[in-house]
Amino acid sequence: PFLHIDPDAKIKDCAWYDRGFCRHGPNCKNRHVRRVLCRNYLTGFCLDGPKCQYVHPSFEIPQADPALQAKKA
Amino acid sequence: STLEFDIDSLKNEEKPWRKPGADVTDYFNYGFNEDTWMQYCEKQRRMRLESGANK
Amino acid sequence: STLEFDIDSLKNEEKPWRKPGADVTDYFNYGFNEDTWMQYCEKQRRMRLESGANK
Ligand SMILES: [Zn+2]
Ligand SMILES: [Zn+2]
Repeated sequence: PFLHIDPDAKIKDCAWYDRGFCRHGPNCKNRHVRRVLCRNYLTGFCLDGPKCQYVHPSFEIPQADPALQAKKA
Repeated sequence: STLEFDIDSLKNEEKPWRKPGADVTDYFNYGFNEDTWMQYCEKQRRMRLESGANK
Repeated sequence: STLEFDIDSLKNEEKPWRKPGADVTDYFNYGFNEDTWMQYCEKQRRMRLESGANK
């Protein structure tokens, strides 16, 4: 029997899009998931932290590949 | 609003970002921490009072 | 630094979301468009100065 591997499982959420903008748009090799920004976090502070139902996006420039970065370090 | 929310009114055990392993950036945006955020809110309050917005 | 990547540095022909038929949400998350995204980046710059995070 085949070991069935979901091709989608290899696709990661796009860190740039999660940040807010990805110049590759529909041609991006990573997944663009539409999300809702937390208004409180946009102001500066949200008490719900990681439990918030809305997104607290990072503004850091995404690392190319965390695994690769870890090897370099 | 978030700016009027008084972090000082929370007990320490209600400040989850202080817990071990917590990531302060999950709670505070723009590189703020508890102290700098409270200073910022205070400054905003003062500016609003001075401009008469809180009449 | 965190803030180096700037949409302003793109030429107009490098802004495919402006083309007819393009879906702006393919490029911008959180309901942003080009203008509101640039305002958000500006706010990040301003607030990070305010917080002292980017010293
Ligand atoms: Zn992308
Ligand atoms: Zn939130």
